[in-house]
Amino acid sequence: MTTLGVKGPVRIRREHAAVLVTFGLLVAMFAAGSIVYPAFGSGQVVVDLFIDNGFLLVIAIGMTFVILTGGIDLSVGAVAALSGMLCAFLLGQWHWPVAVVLPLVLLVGVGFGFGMGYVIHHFEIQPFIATLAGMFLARGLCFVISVDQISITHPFFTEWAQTRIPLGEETNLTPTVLIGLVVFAVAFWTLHYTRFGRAVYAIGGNDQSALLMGLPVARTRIRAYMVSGLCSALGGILFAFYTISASGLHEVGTELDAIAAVVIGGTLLTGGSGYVVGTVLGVMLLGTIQTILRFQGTLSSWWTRIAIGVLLLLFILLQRLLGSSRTRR
Amino acid sequence: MPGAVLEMIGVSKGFPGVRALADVDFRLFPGEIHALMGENGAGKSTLIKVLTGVYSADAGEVRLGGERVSVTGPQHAQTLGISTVYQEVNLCPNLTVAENVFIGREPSKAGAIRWREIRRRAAELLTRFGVDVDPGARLDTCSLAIQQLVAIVRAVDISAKVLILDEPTSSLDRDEVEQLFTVMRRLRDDGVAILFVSHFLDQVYEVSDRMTVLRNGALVGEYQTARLSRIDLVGHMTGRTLSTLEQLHVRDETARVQAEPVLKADGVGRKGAIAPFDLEIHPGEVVGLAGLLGSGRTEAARLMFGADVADSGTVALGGASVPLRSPNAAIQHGVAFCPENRKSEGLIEDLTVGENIVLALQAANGWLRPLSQAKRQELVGRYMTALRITPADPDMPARNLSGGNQQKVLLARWLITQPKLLILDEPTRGIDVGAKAEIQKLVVSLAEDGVAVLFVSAELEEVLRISHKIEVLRDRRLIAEIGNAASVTPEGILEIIANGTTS
Amino acid sequence: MKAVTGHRLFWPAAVLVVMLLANLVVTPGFFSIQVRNGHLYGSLIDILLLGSPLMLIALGMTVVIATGGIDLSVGAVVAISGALACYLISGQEDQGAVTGVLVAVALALVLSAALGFWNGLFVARVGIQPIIATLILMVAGRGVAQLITSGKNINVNSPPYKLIGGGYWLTLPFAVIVVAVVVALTGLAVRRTALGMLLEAIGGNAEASRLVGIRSRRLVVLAYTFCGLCAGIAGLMISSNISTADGNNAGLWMELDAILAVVIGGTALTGGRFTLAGTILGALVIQTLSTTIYTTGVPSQVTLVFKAVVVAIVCLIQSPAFRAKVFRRRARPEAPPPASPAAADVEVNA
Amino acid sequence: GSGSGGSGGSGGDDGKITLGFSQVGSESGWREANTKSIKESAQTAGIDLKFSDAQQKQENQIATIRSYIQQKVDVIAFSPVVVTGWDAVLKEAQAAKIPVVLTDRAVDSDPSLYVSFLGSDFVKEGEAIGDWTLNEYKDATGPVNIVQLEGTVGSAPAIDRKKGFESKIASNPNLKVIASQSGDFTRADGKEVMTAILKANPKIDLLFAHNDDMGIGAIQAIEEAGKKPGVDIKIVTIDAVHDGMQALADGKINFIAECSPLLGDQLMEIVKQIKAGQPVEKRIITKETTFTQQQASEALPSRKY
Ligand SMILES: Nc1ncnc2c1ncn2[C@@H]1O[C@H](COP(=O)(O)OP(=O)(O)OP(=O)(O)O)[C@@H](O)[C@H]1O
Ligand SMILES: Nc1ncnc2c1ncn2[C@@H]1O[C@H](COP(=O)(O)OP(=O)(O)OP(=O)(O)O)[C@@H](O)[C@H]1O
Ligand SMILES: [Mg+2]
Ligand SMILES: [Mg+2]
Repeated sequence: MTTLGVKGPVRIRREHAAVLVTFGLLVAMFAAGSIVYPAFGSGQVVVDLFIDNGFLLVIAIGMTFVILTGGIDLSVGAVAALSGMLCAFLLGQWHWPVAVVLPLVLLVGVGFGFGMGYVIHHFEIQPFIATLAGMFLARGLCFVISVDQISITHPFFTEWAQTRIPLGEETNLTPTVLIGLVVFAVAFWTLHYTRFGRAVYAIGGNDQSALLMGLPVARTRIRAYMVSGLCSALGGILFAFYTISASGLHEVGTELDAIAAVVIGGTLLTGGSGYVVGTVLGVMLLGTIQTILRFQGTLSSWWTRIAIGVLLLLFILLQRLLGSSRTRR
Repeated sequence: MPGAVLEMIGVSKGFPGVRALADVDFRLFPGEIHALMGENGAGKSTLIKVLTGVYSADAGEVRLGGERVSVTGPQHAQTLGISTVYQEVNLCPNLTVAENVFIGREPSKAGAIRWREIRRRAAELLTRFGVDVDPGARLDTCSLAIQQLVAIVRAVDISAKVLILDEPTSSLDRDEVEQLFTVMRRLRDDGVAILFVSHFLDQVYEVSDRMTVLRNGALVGEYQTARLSRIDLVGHMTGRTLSTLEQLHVRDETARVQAEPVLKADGVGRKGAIAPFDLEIHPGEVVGLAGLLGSGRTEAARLMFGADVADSGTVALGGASVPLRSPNAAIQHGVAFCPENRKSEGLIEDLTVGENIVLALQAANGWLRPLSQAKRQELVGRYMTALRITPADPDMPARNLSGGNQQKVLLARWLITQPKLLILDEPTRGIDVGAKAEIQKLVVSLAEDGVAVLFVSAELEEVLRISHKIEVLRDRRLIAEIGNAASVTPEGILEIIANGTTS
Repeated sequence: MKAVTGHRLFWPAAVLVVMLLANLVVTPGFFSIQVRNGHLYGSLIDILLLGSPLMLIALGMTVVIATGGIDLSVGAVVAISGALACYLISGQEDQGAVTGVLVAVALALVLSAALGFWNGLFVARVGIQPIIATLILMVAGRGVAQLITSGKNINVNSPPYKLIGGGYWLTLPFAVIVVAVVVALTGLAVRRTALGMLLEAIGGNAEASRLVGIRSRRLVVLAYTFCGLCAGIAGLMISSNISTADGNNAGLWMELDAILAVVIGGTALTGGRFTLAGTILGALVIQTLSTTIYTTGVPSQVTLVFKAVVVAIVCLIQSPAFRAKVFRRRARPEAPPPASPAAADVEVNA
Repeated sequence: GSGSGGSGGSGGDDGKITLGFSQVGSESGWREANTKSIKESAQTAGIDLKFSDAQQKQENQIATIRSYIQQKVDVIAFSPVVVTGWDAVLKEAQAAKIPVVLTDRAVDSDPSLYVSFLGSDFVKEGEAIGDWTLNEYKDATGPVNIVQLEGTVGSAPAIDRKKGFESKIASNPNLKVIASQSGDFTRADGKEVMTAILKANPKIDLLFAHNDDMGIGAIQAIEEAGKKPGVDIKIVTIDAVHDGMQALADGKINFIAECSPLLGDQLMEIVKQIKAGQPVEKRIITKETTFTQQQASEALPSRKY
């Protein structure tokens, strides 16, 4: 059925219900954490969730676009690392001004996205491989630029890293969080209020049909990868703000975190269905699990992993149990 | 007569192993409804796809308003003023009905899509076409007929110079077809050139002004509809004089077998889909389901197969009560089901034609008992010839077949299993005249051999022609059961539907 | 000629051959195979031997991908299987006892298959997206492997166990024989029975498969179980080859390599049609690539760029769309301009 | 200190010191020995340990440290995943008046941001190997072909050990690194890389592996190629974990520079000193040494890991 509950002015779609269930579970998990660990319940812990995962949030939002078209982008972590590396290198070695470096780095991210999108669409290379090659390339370029880890000493970065926006007595934000929220808002708006966004959904639903309906499939698909590239580059810059350093080893495995966040947020890997709000919740969930384990603080490395797995499992099972009604066809 | 708005000259298109179009000329004038005719696989859809740039032609040219154009794709075609409904419903299943109507040309203000406007205009358009559907419903929750209507609404609303409709009526019932024709005529009078493909000769004769006939990818000729008799048309299409078109006289032979019913449904229903109903089908009996679009025929058929699980009632197959929790359970009891939406529920496009044909039998056998190569070839060969599936290459991927041939593949798939009860949901959808008659004959002869058939079709005449008993549905409720007799006419059935009474 | 280049295995095979030839140019003795210590010895043998685990994992992955799924947990299963086997063997009095090794191997394989089964249940029964269902085991599974090894390397000194991944039999590497047998059996199982077709049907169109009565849940569970089993055998090989179970690193990121091998081999990630031979070629291409990097001495900091370039070239060459575009561009001047023939003689009753 | 220990801390009893420790991950046996040592020492020292594994991710580690600040632990210690990028979070810790101790790996932040750094010096380890090599081949007349198995590309130990080693051997032009590949610090990769390198290079005199595990993998490769490790090809490694020492004692490795994971006791000592308000040294190098084959046989029976 299309609608749950009564057919009235307020209708809750099933997909919306899934997001709500996910949100509810997240809150429940947080509440449980606060009961078990007293210091857990503070506002700063919530804010920290955004601070510590800000870059992942931005990257995952970009990933959402790609997954909605039915593709996948494995290069995000590497492109983010490359952006950090470029920042560090251009600022530190070549002493270029920040106002040039940051746009340039974003452009490089977009360029990566464009390249992969172009190859995926026009040469019909499977997204998995095209972006895997992109991942190798971006990470490889990091090491070509510098094998060493580089500190970023540019005052813009160091100051940014320490800027705190007070938010009540004990809580404060970083600008990163605000950027993350802006990216979220823009992404939401793009997906739901622009033709490009709707075409992204249409392609994910059925790209052949989208083509026959006269939608600009090539442009849309390539742009989705460009958005992901842009978000990765931005995520890389945010990460550089966070760590004021760059290294080819940064953000290894981030692509899996991002994909996991998107999919846990209810987006279908086959494309065409999902919301960026879900992605935000997915990132929050991954962050919350980590936070709980940090507060637990007695687990060995392997029990940590097992615990992450079990918590993830519980969450997904509950999400599945509560969030799904029987599909009709 | 003004100059042709659209002209195709010497167009050829080949696919590996198939010559789909060979040096075809085609003209379309403004203010005419032009029917493109041909058997299944004649090249109609290919011609249309070349025209809209989905395929690039191997040779030949397209002229629009006298000027040579090279259409790069559907998007380009749209900007050139060609609006198309392709044969298989090509919409996005994950979007709402309203969005499917407007996507790509959403009304927007300052770059932002105006959703309210979209919903309002979509609702307006849909009501104008008499489509009773919530514009906010996801498209994949709508029946195929609704989807087809949505595609038409979309194409028509793009006010274009040329409107192409490739078998738009294959799932529609009379009323909807009439609605569509009214719109088509109005557009024609406004000077739009309309290209129309259909296998319903009645419809073609009712609405078209001229027609072009294709056979085996080659042009046969261009005719004025009024001056071409049906017999001649069929002759041009098939290249032979058709004897199979003669009326089947089934309805008199109401020799119903008084044996144990193959299927006995007792109060079977499913919330939101169809109200509980009773149904009996005996061996050798053809039971037709009649009703308007969205009346619940498909839903009823699916319940008999376990494709959906009923939430009330019991089904007895061959005398024993069987819980139909999955299609598998039904298949084990000799039930076969040919779904209406061949693209999403029937065909497996990746597999070859041969594999698609043996799939059901193989699934029933289990993977451990594969059919021997020889047996497979024999079966596939036999049914491909019997149903005249072209091209006759069992190793061709099923996606490459023309729409009608794909439908035949699905039929073959189930015939091979030699079912006791065959459920056919719109089995003649998109099938050409000759083949349709053959399929009807096939159904009749199957029934003579003792197979029970549940037959769903939007075409009342067809239902009447071959069924022994007709179940009439309205508003997802079975309202009447009538034995078929000479006195029963399509009009009579429509009346029953309208009045909700048994005559 | 067309028939050869048109074959779906032509391009992966061509790529492999070119890569091997490139090696021959850089390292003249690359193709030489000698008999040393009673067994074959040479770079080509190394590629086969070291590529064995990847071939197996990719084999299992192919079957899963055919159903439209994916299995991210293979790397973790590799670690678990090796860890369990070595843990059991290292606890035995006589590590060289064949029965003891057999028991350990059997238990490890049963556990691997069980883990695959678990994945399958989640995907087919609970209906969780494959990538997430297997991600859970990917994360937790490595923890389990570390739990078994207590985070350390477990060394074993057991000649029979060593045979699996590092030994030779009739001068041939035993692992290669195992792969050959598994591939042959799998090939028989999928192509001589109807299994392959049914799996392809499920991957091609799940709903249609349900409606023709394919018991897809069982088959999907079977596919994941098989994948787990293959990963388990690969895990035994990897740990046996170095006589050590490394719960932390064994099989790390191997899932990506396996998926890459499958895709290079010509199987689409969207499910449906699959080719086992292609997958084996794909795995060999990847292994050859690593060996090439090591033998030709590509500096470690540019290794990844090198890999990226090779993978990109391999995929582009394989892509019909790419070839079509490149060829058409070159062929265009030769093709005669489409002359519009005179109006065909058509009867027009206008 | 702020004296807030225990009040807001989770589970800290009065008077008991709470130490938050963020470990790099669990990538090797060495790391595990390191973790174990810290856990055991904390227990015997009566310190309440909060342990967290960062799975080799700096972002996790930063978040962990910030979480320790939230939990108001008394002292924070961590083994940094990477050298760079700690300023901000260390400043946060400083602002919260929580002293920080680094273990095992250094950071490049301003030294005022942490109280002490306890750990090995990777460059020195590389240099120790370099010294041995110079000495071993001081009489060599022809070229000495050296193969280097590097650690994970971009990781601090790999970079520093390579730097230390190569800076030393540069003084003898006969010493030539003919192949240098990453073996990712693992046994399997060490073996695979060495197998390939052996095929491509017929004459290898010395193998330098950045850790014991890769060295042991390479030994297997060398043996399978029909050569005698330690004799036909000399092998030097770093770490001195048990397996490495065994191989050294067996004559398959020629020399090992120790990199001790057992910093637990020293760390707890420092933590107690900090809490007692005593001054601690900024840089404490772990007690490390080098081993020859002879020394290895002697030391082996009493080795803890
Ligand atoms: N993509 C393709 N690849 C290979 N062959 C194709 C492809 N598309 C169509 N064909 C072949 O081209 C011929 C013409 O097909 P087309 O779809 O145009 O027929 P049609 O006239 O529309 O038939 P129908 O009435 O059944 O829809 C058929 O033989 C078909 O098998
Ligand atoms: N998933 C669904 N959710 C909500 N409504 C649905 C869903 N599927 C179908 N319907 C509606 O249920 C009604 C019955 O549909 P059904 O497909 O059974 O009609 P039908 O009698 O077979 O007619 P036809 O096939 O010609 O549309 C239709 O109004 C249809 O729009
Ligand atoms: Mg057609
Ligand atoms: Mg229907």
